[in-house]
Amino acid sequence: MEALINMVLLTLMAVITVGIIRMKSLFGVVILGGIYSFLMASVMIVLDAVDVAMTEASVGAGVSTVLMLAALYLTKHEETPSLHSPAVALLLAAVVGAALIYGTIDLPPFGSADTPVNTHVAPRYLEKSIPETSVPNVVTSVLGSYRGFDTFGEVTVIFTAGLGVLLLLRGRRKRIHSDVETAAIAADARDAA
Amino acid sequence: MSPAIETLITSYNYWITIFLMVAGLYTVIAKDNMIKKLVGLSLFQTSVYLLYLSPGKILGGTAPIIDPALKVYSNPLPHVLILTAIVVGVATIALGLALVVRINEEYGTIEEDEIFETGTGK
Amino acid sequence: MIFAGAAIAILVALALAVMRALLGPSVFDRVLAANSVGTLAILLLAVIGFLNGRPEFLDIGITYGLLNLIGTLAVLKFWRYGDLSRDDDEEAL
Amino acid sequence: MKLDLILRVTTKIILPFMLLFALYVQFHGDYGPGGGFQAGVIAAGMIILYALVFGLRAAQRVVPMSLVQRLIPLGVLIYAGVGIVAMMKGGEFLNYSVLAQNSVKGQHEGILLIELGVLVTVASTMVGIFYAFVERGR
Amino acid sequence: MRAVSLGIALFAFWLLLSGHYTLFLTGLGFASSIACVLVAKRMNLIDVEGHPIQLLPGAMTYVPWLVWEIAKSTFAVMVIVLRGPSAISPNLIKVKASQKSQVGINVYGNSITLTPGTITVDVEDDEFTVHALTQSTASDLAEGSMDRRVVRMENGL
Amino acid sequence: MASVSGENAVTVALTLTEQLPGLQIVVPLMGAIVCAFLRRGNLAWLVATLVTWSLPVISFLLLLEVQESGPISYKMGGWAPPWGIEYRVDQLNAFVLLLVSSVSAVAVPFARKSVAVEIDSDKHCWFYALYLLCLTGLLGMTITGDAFNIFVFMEVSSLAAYILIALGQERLALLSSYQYLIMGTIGATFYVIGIGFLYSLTGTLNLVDMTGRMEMLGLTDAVSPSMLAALAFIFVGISLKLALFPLHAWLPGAYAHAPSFVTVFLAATATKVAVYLLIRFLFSVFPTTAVFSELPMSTILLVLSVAAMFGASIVAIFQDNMKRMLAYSSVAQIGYMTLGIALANQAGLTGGIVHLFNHAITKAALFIAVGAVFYRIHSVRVEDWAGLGRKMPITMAVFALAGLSLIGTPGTAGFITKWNLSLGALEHGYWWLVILIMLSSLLAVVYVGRVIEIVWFRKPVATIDEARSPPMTMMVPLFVFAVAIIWFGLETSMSAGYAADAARFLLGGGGS
Amino acid sequence: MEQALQYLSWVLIASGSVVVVVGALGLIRMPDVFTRMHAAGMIDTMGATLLLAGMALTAGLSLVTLKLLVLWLLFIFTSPVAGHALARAALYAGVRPHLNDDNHIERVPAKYGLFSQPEKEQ
Amino acid sequence: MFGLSPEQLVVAALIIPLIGAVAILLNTTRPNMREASTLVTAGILFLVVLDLLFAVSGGARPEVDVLTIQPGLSLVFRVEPLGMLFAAIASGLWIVNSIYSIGYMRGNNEPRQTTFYICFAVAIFSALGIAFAGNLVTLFLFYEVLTLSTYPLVTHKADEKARAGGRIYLMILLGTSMVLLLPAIIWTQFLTGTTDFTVGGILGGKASATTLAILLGLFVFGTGKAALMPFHGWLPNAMVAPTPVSALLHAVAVVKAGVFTVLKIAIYTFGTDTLATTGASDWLVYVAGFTILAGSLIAMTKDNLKARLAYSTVSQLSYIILGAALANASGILGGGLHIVTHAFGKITLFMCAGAIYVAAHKTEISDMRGLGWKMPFTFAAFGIAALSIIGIPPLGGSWSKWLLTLGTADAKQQIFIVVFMISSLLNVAYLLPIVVRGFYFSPAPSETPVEAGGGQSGIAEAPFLCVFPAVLTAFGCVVLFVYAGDIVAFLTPLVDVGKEVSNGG
Ligand code: NA
Ligand code: NA
Repeated sequence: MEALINMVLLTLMAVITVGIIRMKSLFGVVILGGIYSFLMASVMIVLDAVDVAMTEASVGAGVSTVLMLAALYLTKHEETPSLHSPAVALLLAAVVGAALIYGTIDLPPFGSADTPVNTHVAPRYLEKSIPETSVPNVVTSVLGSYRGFDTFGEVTVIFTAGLGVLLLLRGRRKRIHSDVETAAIAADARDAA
Repeated sequence: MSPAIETLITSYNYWITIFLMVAGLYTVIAKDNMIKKLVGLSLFQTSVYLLYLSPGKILGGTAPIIDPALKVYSNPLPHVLILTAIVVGVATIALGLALVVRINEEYGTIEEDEIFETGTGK
Repeated sequence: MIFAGAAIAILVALALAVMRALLGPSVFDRVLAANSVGTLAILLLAVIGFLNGRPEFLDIGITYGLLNLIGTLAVLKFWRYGDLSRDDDEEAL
Repeated sequence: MKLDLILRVTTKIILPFMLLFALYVQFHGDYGPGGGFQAGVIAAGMIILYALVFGLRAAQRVVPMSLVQRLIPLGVLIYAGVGIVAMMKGGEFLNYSVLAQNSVKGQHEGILLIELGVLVTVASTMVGIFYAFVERGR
Repeated sequence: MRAVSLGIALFAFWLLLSGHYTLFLTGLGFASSIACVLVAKRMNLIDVEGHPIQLLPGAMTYVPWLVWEIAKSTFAVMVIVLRGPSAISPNLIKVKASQKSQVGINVYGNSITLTPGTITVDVEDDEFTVHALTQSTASDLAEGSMDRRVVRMENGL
Repeated sequence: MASVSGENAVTVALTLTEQLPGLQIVVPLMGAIVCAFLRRGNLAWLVATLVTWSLPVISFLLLLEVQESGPISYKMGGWAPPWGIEYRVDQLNAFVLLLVSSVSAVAVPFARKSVAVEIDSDKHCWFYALYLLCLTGLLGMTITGDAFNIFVFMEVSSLAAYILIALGQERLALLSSYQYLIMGTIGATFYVIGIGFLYSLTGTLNLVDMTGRMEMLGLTDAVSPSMLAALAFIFVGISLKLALFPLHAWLPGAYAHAPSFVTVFLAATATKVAVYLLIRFLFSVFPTTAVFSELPMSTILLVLSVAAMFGASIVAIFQDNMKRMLAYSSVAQIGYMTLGIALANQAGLTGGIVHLFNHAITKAALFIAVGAVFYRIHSVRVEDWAGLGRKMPITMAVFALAGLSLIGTPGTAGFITKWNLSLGALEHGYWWLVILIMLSSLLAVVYVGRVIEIVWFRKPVATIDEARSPPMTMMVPLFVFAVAIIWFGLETSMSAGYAADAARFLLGGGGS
Repeated sequence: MEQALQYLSWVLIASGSVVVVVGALGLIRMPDVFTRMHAAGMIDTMGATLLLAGMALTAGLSLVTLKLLVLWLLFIFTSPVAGHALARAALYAGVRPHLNDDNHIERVPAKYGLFSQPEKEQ
Repeated sequence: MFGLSPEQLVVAALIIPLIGAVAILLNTTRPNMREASTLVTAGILFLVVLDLLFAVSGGARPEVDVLTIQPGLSLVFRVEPLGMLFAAIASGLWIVNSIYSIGYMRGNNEPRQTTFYICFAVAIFSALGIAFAGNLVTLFLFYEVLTLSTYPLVTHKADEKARAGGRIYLMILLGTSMVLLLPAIIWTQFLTGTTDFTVGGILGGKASATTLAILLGLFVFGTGKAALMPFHGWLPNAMVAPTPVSALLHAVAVVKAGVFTVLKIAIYTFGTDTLATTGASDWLVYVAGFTILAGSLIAMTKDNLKARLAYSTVSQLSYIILGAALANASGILGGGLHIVTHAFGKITLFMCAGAIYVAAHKTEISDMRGLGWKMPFTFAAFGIAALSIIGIPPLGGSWSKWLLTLGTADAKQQIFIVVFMISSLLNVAYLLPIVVRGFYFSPAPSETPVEAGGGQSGIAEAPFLCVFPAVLTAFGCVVLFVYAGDIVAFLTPLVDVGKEVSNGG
């Protein structure tokens, strides 16, 4: 049953993704993005990642939606048709996809308990979390203590982004529109070619 | 369940993960609208979550919150990593959006092709 | 077993809601669909809890519900005024 | 024109419970899903909801930008502070075991404190970013 | 007074959620409740609207009644959905709310929306604009039984 | 120490020396927090400067200790690896730590005046906070022994870098920052995907443990599909971060439009750390012999490096914006670093590693010179610099000297790189590669020579009327880098010597 | 008694499932956004109520039941707010409801303004 | 003379020009003091070098290890006769050239004179560094410094033409040295583990004949300063520089550094025996011979005096390269001697050309008719130097050409005797007519010469400081004829020891 739910949810996610790519209205994209997050969070529940699900729902459906809307208000709502053909992008994406498929060929089977992932480091966390930290939620003890330094880095990332957004959006508008800018852009285009 | 169906079920996770990754990456590269690009970037990042969470799932296991009544738990480590990844992802997107807002103020557009091909936008 | 049935029903409903989200046609149809997806996700979460025999993670559902509300109101407020937080002496949602 | 009655009244009722729920999530991260980050997002969501319904100025009267700007680094400071205290007590950075006589107790306290740091930074950053975007439109 | 009551409500909410009744966590819950009350006060949330304990007695009987109403309407709307678009006859009607308080009007407006078949689209003072799915839901609403029930609840009955 | 087991654990207090790896990160991070609280820009600069100055001391002590007694392990949070995050300092990253911290320490005084004119005064404190965060991220990526922790600190440094770049004065800065953000995030995500594969295969995130597990699980003999995918994604991801040709598109804009100090700082440090990561993964995480003998890794890197050396240099020749020209030059110079990796022998790897350092001091000097000129004449267009040699002789002399180092003239640091790379190439019998290395240097002669000619042998133009020697806070770093360029061209026990140690370490044991 | 509760629980969940599916069906079948809202509302209200009640009966008197109650309260409080806000925003944005007679435009109060293209997405 | 040990003298010789450069810089605003600094420095330096010369001729081989950059990469100075000779010429001619520069620069009112004198001093410093270099790396370092320090001199006029000349100068010299010479050095390091200059060479037996031939090619073409065709183009292009610079390039330091490098590498890196036995240098004989002829032929076609002299230099340098390529005693000694004799001859010619430019502002040969009567000393000096270059006794040039001719005979390459003869005839054809025009034709009537000083028939020499040095060096050409034997004797250890080694081995 778990697997079935998982499959249906994943399929819906794929469908939504196609919708996001095709939709020109950025509004629609934001709303579909929220739906995507809810579906993703549900998949995470199926995968037993309850903490992650809670985070994904609050970030994806809440914070991201609000931020995207705020950005849309300050910019515009519609995507204009692209001037280039998407062939290169398609090719690149296909290459990456092929590499990914190739890479999953000999990955350990899904859901099995005796894979390296599930036998090497993790069991100790499950075993020792309560004796060592008295925390039954192993995700919390790993997050807060065993790998507390990663979480520290994570907080630092938020801190950095916070400073950054405030610096960018609370500042004055730029005034220097260099007269050589067009040339620079042309140079960029030339270099890219 | 027959083994064949089980294989299908278990590899389905990877298929969709890969599809989502490719779709996200495609969006980032192909689209010219800067917000759409960020959405693509977000999709790309999000799909990675599945790549990490899937191997950590043990069928028949439950969430790694210790309960004396239970024995089998899924691997908590990928959960921790992905929590961090989600936070990093949203931080990146927030910053990207702030940049897009500023770019729109300066150039009057958020379409990359308009900025690069018609000169300076506004 | 009844929970499995409920799960299937919710999945069917989810699929239909996703369909409406994709079909639109107006932004409000999509918001409506998104709101329903949120609700269905919460219900699904609860059902999965009972299916797995660990129904205690309903906190997540509360989180979903609260943030779903914020998201929905933000979209609507935005659509109504183009601004996410009119002050109370101005016209509000 | 006045605020919409239905929105106003209902959010007024919900908001305090939302904040309490955030704190619940914060402090029950040991036992169930949740923790500083999720709590921070919910708490920030509460402020954002308030701003959505009652306006930015009202929200900034309650939580002014200057406060937000202090809180963003404060959370990191709390987190780093725990680590540094551990260092000064002879342990490695973030080794909570040395924080108390009993290492398990130390771990428990350490996790509690750093989650608080996470809460502060996450909540204030989310609010700050929201403010920054909305203010930009003025 | 209302603040104390809100504090108690919040603390009760904490206890309801917590499930871990150690001294430490309960203490934290208590402190959290106080903190929430302080924030609520700063936000001007604690007033007749924001913390309407006065409605509590009336709600005891109103809520079951409302659930039953919802159930009945749900059944009706389900039938309509299954019969398809031909079965609907949408309507936009004006409804007067006779409640004295803002909370009362709010409860009435939300009750209308909660009941499938009707949606409160707009509120102007004490007049609702309501979208009704069929002629009959419209006339049921116009008949005013729900309005009276809400007034009764407002009065604590 | 604190591998506690329920009861009261007896903790042995760490000495200050034992705390050094932790302090390497904690000190700049605390500096960033302090700066974020401050309100006065000058004070923030002071904090940033003092903090930055303390870092080379720490890394130097670490390097000495590594030289003396081998790799150092520091257990973050007291948890032993692989359960906790380990900081691991060995010959290789001790060198990179010292590089990053000392170059930053020399450069940071330059920030004072430069930032004062280029950044709005109300942003100064947070500017310095972000600079310190960026530095923290770079040091964190370098020092950590944990694959996922690398990602976290990579993002710390990247986000800070995006913001710092966006603070540039021209509106193009925003665009460049955005493009960097997109490319950088794709790179980081590729890296995470690669780590995801490795984690799936080995079940661990600790780099040392990863290698051990690969051996244990028999993954080292042949490169399996998942392993190859992991390698490919990590390689491409890091290559995006280090701007390996042709994944360099983000770099020129980012360097050209960032505030001067940011350009100096990033050009001297950021890509170096990414190159370090590539070296780390290719030589000490993945089974090196399998990667280099079974896969065309050497060939791919060789081709890309040579393409960078020529392609980017040729583009640099046609740039009118000095910063952009130097940025393309950086892409070319990165080619020398990756060339050293491709050669994968003692001399070649020494050349590649030492070029991390040599290029850092060279580019720092060049960008400081550009920043100093910008401070005076507010232009980085080469045409506006005509005759500047008379007005800012010392600045321009250092520019010329650093240009010579870029070319690889003997007596300068750049020569040491080319010498070692060439020896490495000859060891493979690639005498043609030696010629190619030298030919690419000739392209540097063209673009450096052009500037020198314009600056020294053209009639002064009106734009330089205001020009005069830059202030002391710019002059001193400039001077120190100039001395360093010559010093490390003549006395290389600290640069090439340590690089050779690192190369020996990497090639010898195959890793830690 | 327990058996009876169990049956009741099943009945509740089953009927809740039906409501949910029919509601979602309405989301597809109804002609405009307002009429769809009526259908979607059923999921939030009766669907949720029935399912949650059914689950509560299964769980018995426990913390889980209390949390289900909280969840239910959340639905009851937020659903009408979201529904009302949606309808109002749609109306103000110019989406014209399909009404049961031909001159429906005139029946929409003037304060919502006059609109030419009711269902166009902007 | 100074009571210093040979090692200390080496260090002193290297430091003195640098001190001089600083002194010049400090006297930027005081022209007299500045020029005095130059002269005093040059004088002291020459004395120091002379002192060292006596020490070396007494058998001393001072060695100074400056530093080890990294294992296998060190800065070492080791003085041997060939380098000593080069150092003596460079430092000696610096005095003469400085005197001349003062006259020329003041006479022409040139700008940026301080930079000029500083670069000059640094160029001399690098020339000494090249001369004393104990290994290829040290030599290469100073070789590049020499290029860089002379680049501002070439570009001195700072107009578009000068910049273009400078560009070509830099690109060819840096280009060849980096792309060919440096790889050759690294290759040598790779093959032998050292780059030290060792009597008898280091490459013997370390590589096949083909490899050695390729390596020699890299070395010889990489030494762009030796102006072997096709890498000679920089030399004519550098003619845009002021005449003292041309003198520096052609006589004092630059091209001499080039051919010195070739000789040194042939003797100390390959070893003449290795070259002779493997035949690695056989091809070079032909390339050098071709350059000799081609250079002379092109010189014939040039009307611009400096351009003609430039191609003459191209041609003459290949005499020395040919001497190296012959890889026998006479060839080496002849090559070494030719460095000296050509230096004196060519510096005289250039100083005369400069004097003509200063006095009469003439650059084209066709305009110089009858000028000899106005500038008799200048044209006399020119004539003597020309004869020396042609190789007519009793002038120095005759000895070096004679030794080289012997060398070709020893190497059984008699065909090159013919080459020498044709070349000498060409020399006659392009150098002597200038003198002849100067003295035997009166100015063309169509011209209305604007005389700098004096009337149609009066003497109108350039300033004394311009003419005197030229006369001095012309006299040197005569003196060299007398002392050529001493120089050859001084250089004999180069070939003697080589023989001893080969006999012993
Ligand atoms: Na948690
Ligand atoms: Na309703």
